[in-house]
Amino acid sequence: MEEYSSKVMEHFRDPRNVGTIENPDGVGHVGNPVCGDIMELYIKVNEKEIIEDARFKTFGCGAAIATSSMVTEIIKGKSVKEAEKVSNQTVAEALGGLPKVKMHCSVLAEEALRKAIEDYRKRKNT
Amino acid sequence: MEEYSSKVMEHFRDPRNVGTIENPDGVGHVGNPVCGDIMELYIKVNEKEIIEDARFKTFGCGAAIATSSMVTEIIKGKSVKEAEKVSNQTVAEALGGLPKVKMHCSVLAEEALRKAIEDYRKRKNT
Amino acid sequence: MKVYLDNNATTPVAPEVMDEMAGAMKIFGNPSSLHQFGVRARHIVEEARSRLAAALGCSEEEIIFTSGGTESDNLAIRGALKNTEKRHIITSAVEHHAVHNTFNELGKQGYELSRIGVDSNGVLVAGELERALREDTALVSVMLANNETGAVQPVREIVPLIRETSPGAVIHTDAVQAFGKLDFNVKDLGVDLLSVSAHKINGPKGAGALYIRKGVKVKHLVSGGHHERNIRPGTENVAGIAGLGKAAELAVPLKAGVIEKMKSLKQRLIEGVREKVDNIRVNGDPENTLCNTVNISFNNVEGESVIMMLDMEGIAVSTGSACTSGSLEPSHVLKAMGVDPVAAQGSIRFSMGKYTTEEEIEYLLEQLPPVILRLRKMSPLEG
Amino acid sequence: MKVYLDNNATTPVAPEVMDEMAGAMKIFGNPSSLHQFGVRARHIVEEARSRLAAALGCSEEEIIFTSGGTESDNLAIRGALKNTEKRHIITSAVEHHAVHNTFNELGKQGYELSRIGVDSNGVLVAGELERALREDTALVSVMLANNETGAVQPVREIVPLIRETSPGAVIHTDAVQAFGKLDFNVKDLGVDLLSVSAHKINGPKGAGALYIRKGVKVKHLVSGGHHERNIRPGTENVAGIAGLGKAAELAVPLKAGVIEKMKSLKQRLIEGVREKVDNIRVNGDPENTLCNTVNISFNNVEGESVIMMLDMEGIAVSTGSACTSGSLEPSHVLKAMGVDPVAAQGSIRFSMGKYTTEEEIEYLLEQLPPVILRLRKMSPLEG
Ligand SMILES: Cc1ncc(COP(=O)(O)O)c(C=O)c1O
Ligand SMILES: Cc1ncc(COP(=O)(O)O)c(C=O)c1O
Repeated sequence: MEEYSSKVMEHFRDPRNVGTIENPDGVGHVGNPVCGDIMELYIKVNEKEIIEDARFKTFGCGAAIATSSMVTEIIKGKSVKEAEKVSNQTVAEALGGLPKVKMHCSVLAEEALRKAIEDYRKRKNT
Repeated sequence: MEEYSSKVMEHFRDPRNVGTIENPDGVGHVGNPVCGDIMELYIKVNEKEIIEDARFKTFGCGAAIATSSMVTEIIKGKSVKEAEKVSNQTVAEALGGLPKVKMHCSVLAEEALRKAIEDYRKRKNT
Repeated sequence: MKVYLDNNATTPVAPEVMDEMAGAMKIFGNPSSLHQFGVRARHIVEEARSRLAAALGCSEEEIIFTSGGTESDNLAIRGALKNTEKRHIITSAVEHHAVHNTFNELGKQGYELSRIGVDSNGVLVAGELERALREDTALVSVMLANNETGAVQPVREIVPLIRETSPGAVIHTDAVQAFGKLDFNVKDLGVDLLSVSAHKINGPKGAGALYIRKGVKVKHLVSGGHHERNIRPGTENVAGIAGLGKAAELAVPLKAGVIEKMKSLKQRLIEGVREKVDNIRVNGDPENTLCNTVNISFNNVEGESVIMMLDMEGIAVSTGSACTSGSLEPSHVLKAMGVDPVAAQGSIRFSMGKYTTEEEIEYLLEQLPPVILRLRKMSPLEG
Repeated sequence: MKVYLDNNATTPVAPEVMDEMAGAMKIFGNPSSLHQFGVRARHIVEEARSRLAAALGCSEEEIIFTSGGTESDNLAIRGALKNTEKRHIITSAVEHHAVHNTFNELGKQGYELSRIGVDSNGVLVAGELERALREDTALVSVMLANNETGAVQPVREIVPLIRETSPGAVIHTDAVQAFGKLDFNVKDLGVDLLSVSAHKINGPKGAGALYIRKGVKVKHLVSGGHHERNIRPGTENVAGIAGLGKAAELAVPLKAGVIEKMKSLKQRLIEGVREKVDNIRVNGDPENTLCNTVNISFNNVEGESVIMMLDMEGIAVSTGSACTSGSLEPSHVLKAMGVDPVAAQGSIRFSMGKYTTEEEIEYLLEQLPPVILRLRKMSPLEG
């Protein structure tokens, strides 16, 4: 296996924004524990559509934890619109790259983000 | 390959009875240079049918040279009748054994001896 | 503090083995050469052969050196099948990939496979094997001890069953993990072929051997010179072989009470984890697993993250087998045992070695609970 | 005095290589393990890979480590053929047994063989190859330099011929003897697959590699874990690989003028023997043989006895290849060159190494003539 970058290790060692948000504005839930990865992404969005807070809970490998941590860091303070543009590539690059066999973790993070935003929109429109 | 015994090495290092006999009473010529072995065995037999002298010339490996040397040693002083009983086994044993792949050399020595005795008998009867 | 608890992946090379190899490296001749340089190298190889034969309880002519356990397993299975027309082959569901994947490929080539299940402790179900045996069974391969759980298989017990129903079948056992940690000898076991690997017994990586019972035929997989009775051509790995021989000599089971020591460390490890971490499952019956191996599922956490966090504290452990590290598939071994697939994701193998100390186990028992706690706090699976 | 002139059989391990290996042996982790012990071992393997890649002129991903030249040759040929339906394969008449016997077996399995002859100097007859090439040729394997005579084969020249007539053919060359003694790089040669072995370049026995050009497919011969991109499963021989990497770095041709030095020793050796011993034949064209190899037929004497007598004086030489020592068949290489079969029986290979000195050659030139004289006196073939 290729090695993890120091950025990945940093986020794994000291993940940012671990936990849940009470009364979140959106939640994204992706993955399957049988495959070894589950991510839950919680977002709090203010009236200006800015993501004020983002938290995660993750069951998964080092890369899954690091990408979860990184994606919350990236989207915090961004507008929902901007956050929507964040791709798995963005996350992987911000982490200084990921081993090939671990790229699916960044895809999972992207999916969790999309689902959380979708959930936010749904809640808003009801 | 298995190793040669010290007896084989002794006879290879210092082969006994190398050469030919002028006016021999019997000569045995066996082997084929393409296969890597030729032996010529010369015997001198006195009127009491005792092998007074034996000499050899050999083209071949270490074992071929050592068995040639040993067979001449064994038969010198023996009666032709006794010499006839010398088998390849006798020669190999006298040498402290031979590696399996080299047993054919002792067979060659036996054959050379048989042929020399045959030749001696033929000459005597003509 | 550095604590190496991944001895089933590989072991530290014993200093005695290093010395042996350093000496062998200086005797540089080719063992096939006729001159004294060659003869001296040949002596090294043959001395190693007789050491290994003594450790296994067989004769020198029954040992063929290879490049490791994987090659030994392949040579045994593929090489034996080259000498028969029969096409039915049997193995267990918990073999190492060297055997497991070889059977998969043979299946694709048209061989008929029977894969025998294991119980919840990872032990072969002998009754199932009995039903699978046929008169035309060509080969049975069941490992002696499992690399992931340490489960000891009833090889000695199944040999007579096989001989009775399938008298023509060749019996192979992968003893790579058992060698040095279990007291056995090949004659008692009664198998035809048995694989070992040097790097699991404090020897070098890249050296192994196959025991081939006298009279059993195995054909080479690669062609070349006449080395190793033409069963395994290629200039011999003289230093590696010397290392294997020395390691085998040092490893002869029970020597220096290493097995007893490991057993008590194992007990302490299991007790300590049970005491300090809840919601776990010890995989395999501790009474019937290797003296050095403990496999535990930590519910709701994922194995790789446990490995990494322990690694940051200087502790080396692993999930399943080293050769699948970084792979996404869960262990076929735990699956065959019926371990819940999510729990399997959080399974950790602790494997001790002859240099493991009590202190190291205590250090692990200090460091492990907070790691599990931390990961569980992050886990969406925790209530 | 000890004089080792059998470097084509194997070479002394360079002290730098021993140091490298001793260091590698202490980093004992399994390169597949995720923890720091594993990561450090992985670094050793990858550093060796980049050293070897640099020496061969290819990229790291193009190197697969094996257990030696024999395995590399088999993996190349058998592994490449697993990816094609075509059944026509070509080789030369003077290959090492690792290739020669592999082709023999493939022939028995139904492959159609073309075996290309050589001229009286042991050099492939390119015209004959041209006529043998077909559109459906699956593979061509021609060695870069011969182990018995040192004859350098026109590999660079035949590659374009093959590409033209047989564009789908995979081209393999056995560079086990050429590596370190001939200045080449894989890109210039243009081949698809190239075998090397550590113990011919002052590295350890039991370690080798196969260069696989990017895009060329080779399938594993043994099954197991995912090591070496699943082309060569089995825990890596870390110390051996480290030794191969270091040896490759040291061997990069022309470095330290070793080749030039050997060339002049070779000239002296040939001249000296010609001067002091009559009725000989130098096999191969000295201008087109490896810098270190001299093969001479001494008429009317048999090779093994020459080896043994020189051995008693401390001089190590050989007849053909080491792996057939003790075999009764005469060399297929000399036979293919048309050397008289009786003369072939008296052929001796002198192969120098980087540690060979002028003094040693002079010692040989003193000891050799009386040995030949003595044996000729014993020989019934002498007048
Ligand atoms: C049970 C078992 N069999 C075979 C092997 C393969 O041995 P090697 O790593 O020497 O190829 C291993 C270890 O990797 C193993 O644990
Ligand atoms: C030309 C050639 N190919 C292949 C080999 C086999 O290599 P190894 O001895 O590493 O198996 C050798 C040497 O024995 C050789 O000289």
